[in-house]
Amino acid sequence: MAFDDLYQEIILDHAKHPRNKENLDFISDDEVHENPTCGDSVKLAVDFSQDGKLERVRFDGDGCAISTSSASMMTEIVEGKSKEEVLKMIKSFILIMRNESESSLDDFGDLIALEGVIKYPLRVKCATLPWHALEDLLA
Amino acid sequence: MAFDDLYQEIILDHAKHPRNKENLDFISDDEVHENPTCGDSVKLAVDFSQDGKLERVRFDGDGCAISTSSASMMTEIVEGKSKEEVLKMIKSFILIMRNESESSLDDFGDLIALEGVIKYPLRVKCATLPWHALEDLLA
Amino acid sequence: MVAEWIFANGKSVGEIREDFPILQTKLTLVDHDDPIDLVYLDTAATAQKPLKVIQAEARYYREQNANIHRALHTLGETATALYEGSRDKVQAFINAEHRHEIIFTRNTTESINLVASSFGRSFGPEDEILLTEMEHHSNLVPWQLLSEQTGCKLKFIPISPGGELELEKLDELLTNKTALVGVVHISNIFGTVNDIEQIISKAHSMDIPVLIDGAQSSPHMAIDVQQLDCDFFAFSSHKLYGPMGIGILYGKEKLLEKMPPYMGGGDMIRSVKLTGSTWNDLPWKFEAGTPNVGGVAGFGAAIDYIKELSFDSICEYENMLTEYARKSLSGIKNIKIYGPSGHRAGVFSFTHNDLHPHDMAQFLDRYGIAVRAGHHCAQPAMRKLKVSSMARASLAFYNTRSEIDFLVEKIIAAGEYFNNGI
Amino acid sequence: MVAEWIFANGKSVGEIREDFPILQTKLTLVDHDDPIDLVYLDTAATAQKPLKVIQAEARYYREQNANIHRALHTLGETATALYEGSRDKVQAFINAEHRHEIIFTRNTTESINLVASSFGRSFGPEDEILLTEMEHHSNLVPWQLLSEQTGCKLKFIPISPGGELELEKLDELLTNKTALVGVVHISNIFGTVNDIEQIISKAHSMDIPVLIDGAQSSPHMAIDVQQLDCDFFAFSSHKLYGPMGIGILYGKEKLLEKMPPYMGGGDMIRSVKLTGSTWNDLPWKFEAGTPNVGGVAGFGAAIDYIKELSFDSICEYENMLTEYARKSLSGIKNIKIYGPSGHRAGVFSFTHNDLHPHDMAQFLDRYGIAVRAGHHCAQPAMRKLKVSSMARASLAFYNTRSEIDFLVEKIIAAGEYFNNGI
Ligand SMILES: Cc1ncc(COP(=O)(O)O)c(C=O)c1O
Ligand SMILES: Cc1ncc(COP(=O)(O)O)c(C=O)c1O
Repeated sequence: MAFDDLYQEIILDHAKHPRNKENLDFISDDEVHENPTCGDSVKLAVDFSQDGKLERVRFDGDGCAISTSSASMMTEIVEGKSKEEVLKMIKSFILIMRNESESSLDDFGDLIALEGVIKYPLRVKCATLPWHALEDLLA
Repeated sequence: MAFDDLYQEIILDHAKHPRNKENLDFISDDEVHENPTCGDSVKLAVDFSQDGKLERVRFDGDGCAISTSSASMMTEIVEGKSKEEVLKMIKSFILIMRNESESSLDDFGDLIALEGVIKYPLRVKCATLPWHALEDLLA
Repeated sequence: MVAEWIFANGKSVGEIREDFPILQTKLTLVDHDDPIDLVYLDTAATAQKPLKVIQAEARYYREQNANIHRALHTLGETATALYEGSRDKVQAFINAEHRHEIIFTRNTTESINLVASSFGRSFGPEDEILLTEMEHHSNLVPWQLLSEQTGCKLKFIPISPGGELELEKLDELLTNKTALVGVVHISNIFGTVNDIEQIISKAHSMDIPVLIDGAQSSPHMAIDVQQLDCDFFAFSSHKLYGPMGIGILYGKEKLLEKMPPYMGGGDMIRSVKLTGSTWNDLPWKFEAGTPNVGGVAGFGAAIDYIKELSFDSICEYENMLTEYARKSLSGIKNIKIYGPSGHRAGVFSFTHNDLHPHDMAQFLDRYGIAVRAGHHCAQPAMRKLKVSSMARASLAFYNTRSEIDFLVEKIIAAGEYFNNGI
Repeated sequence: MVAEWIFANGKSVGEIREDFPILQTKLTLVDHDDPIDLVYLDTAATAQKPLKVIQAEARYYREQNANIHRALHTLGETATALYEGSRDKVQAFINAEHRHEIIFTRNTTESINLVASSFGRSFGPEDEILLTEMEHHSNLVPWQLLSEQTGCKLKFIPISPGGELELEKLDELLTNKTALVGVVHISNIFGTVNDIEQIISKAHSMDIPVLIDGAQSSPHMAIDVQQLDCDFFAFSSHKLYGPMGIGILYGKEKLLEKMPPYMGGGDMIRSVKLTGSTWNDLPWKFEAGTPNVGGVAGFGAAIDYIKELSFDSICEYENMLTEYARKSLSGIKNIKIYGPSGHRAGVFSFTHNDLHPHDMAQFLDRYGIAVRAGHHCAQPAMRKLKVSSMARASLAFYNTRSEIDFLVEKIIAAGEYFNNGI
């Protein structure tokens, strides 16, 4: 059933126990990313290692199971990658979610669980919100 | 047939040979009355007698058979009447034409020929245009 | 009781539902083979349309379509009569004094923008506009835009945690600088029915005009603008069982007369020269360009439909249903309902301790239940209550008790699903 | 020849006419017992609608109606997909580079007002707007209102007695003060097809943006905004065989991005606080409040219909018919036809020496012939030609040669009636 496709076990797990989610009150509201259709928001903080890789990404915000789990899994998968690699990944992820790409989420680890979201165009925005935020931050 | 009701002999006569129609170029454009739906316009000049009656009403302008004949017949019927009488007449004529009155055009002489216009709401404006102009001028 | 409910036109709720084609249609969900019944609980967003409305609009295009006002042909006369006839219906519907006090716009939003842009054009930095913290974005953002352009100040009547206006602050907030008061009649998140009578009478005692956002009230109660004595009243056809693309602005003649035009174009002019133009009479001064004649004809049919049901019976039934829903929903564990606990409209915003409103709405959708989730275009009120998103179920006279029972059952199931899913 | 004409979709004109319910309906005249056939020659005012358009809108309300963008339920997803799908169709229809360059408004008039009010907001007394003397009021009055508010100046490309632009004056009229050029593509009184390519290229060589009023061109020729390279292009669904209440504004991304919002309200915001708001992305920044989703769905069906007929065959047929009408009408005694005698669109304004256009239109109506009479919302052009009113017959692909023959016959009869009637 489509519904269980949407809310796979792993999504619910990340939604209930988000990784790298911390209070980021020190970040100004101007840097919050919001989804204008629903009011969900996300903030990010990125620590870089000396060689310019993303050492740790933390997030904060208020979102549904789809956006929270997407943020949580994102922070895990980008860890240790270079800025360029991550920017490429983001572009690719967003296109796949919008159903505008030939590729699949096969190379995205656990994030493959979000493939069920593609069928729900209004939820795609939930899934991509943290990725847009990271893109803006890195760009 | 309704159409012949609309364009009775007498209307066509007044339209072709309007009474009291003269060049009134001396009147400023600001005093022209226009029908916003079609661009028809009418200007009036009124001469009063010493006892305050309407001695002569002249009109100028550009209009269809209905508005021209209405203006022409109006100038005839108001001649020699007092301002108050004419203002009452105008009110009554406009209400009858808009089908908002119990009365008929029986007391309006030849103007009774305009009764066929009542069935054509958009043409009512043509018939009442000169009357509105006279009302504004007298008010 | 409810099963036996009979509306003023002699119809039961079941028969009323048959008037609405979409309530007879099955819903096909994504990847779901069997179409299911629709349980429509999102009337506050947009109402469903009775067949007569759909047919009136279709009939217009099939038999009567023409541009209006300027045509001298039979079709044009017919279309003009339909359009202006609907204006008469609206006038009667809200008991306006004059037909030319009714202006057709696109929606409530445009009606309010019209007032902000035209009536508000003369405002300056010394002027204040008094709004409330529970306004829909439609009655907030236009004033923010005006404030940017003219320097006028916005002030707000605060709301309580229970979603009610703190009207005891009113005397202090109304000053001799207040140029306009704008208030939502019924809140689209809390269901609060605001005491606009009190606001209007206090404002008027200081000669301050009042605009009422009637988007949520006009579908559920009889409006008498003369009795309310409001200066502007804005509402939408699509929330009132009519077509989309039609809004209404009522304004008092003496204010509308003085206001400069809003948009320029055909139909709103008296005479146009290259060097300047003069304006048409009310209401056409504010209706530039070809209007949505088909939609306005459909809205006329919606008004006829509502009048046949009668607000007396609509209100009685909806109040009963609202009370039933309030009781049923407040009995659910882990659910918080917002808004007043006493008299209120059938608009229930709620949150669940264990799952986000989006996920709640998505879960309910699986069973054909349409509720809304998000900020409901009222972010400032949400911020004040420190909630970023709520789910919302809203009722109309075509809803039933058993739909509410079904909703309650599935809200409970949603909580279980998200807790056990792990 | 015409009888044998076959459109790209394999249909004859007779079969095409069957697609339009109103052309099958009989007209009941005032006080006329027998309903008669409609001869609709007023397409330039508003076009008739094919059944598929009427059905698409009705189907929307029967099966798919919901508010868009903010709903997470199935109906909301469907309605959003329909609405945004129509945007994609419009994008393809006029070959815009990006879908977010397509903004849904109410009509051409609103599209132009949007540009005047938002793009024009930064204009000042040193800025000039260059229009033409043949603009529809829709592309004149909004600029007059702007000029009153900002002090900017209006200048005009003059027209010749033949209803053509005196483009030799262009070089002189375009100055480094010109902030925008606004031109009608096809004149709604003269049928002139203006050389907008030349105007755009000259304006662009001076970095001046150009707005095209495409209300009359978009229904009769393929538009490619990238090839034209215009900066704004405004048109109306109702003139393009679609529902009323839908207008389109195309604008280049880089201009739209910089423009401030037009109306404030729901859907056009990103985030709203009491102290100020931020705006949504294009195109939604310019679409405040609940849009006319049903109308937009219907317009999508209209585009599908036109694409099936193909502009190649529409243009070929309409050109043939236009040439036939031009010849037939110019043969009538006492008739003066306005506009170019060469290449032109199927819009024929005319006057008769012996009777006023109103009376002409009324006479023709008696035979079911719908033509328009009046100033056609182009008073400045009429003044220039020293005519206060004209009758106008305008053609579409659903008209036939025999309708034109009938028109000619009745124009002649009108002259006789009014001369002999005395
Ligand atoms: C050339 C032209 N521009 C603008 C308009 C205005 O279109 P609408 O009334 O749909 O806004 C029209 C039609 O009336 C027109 O013919
Ligand atoms: C209270 C309130 N005001 C205004 C609006 C805006 O209505 P519309 O979108 O029809 O302009 C709405 C509905 O969304 C509403 O609920």
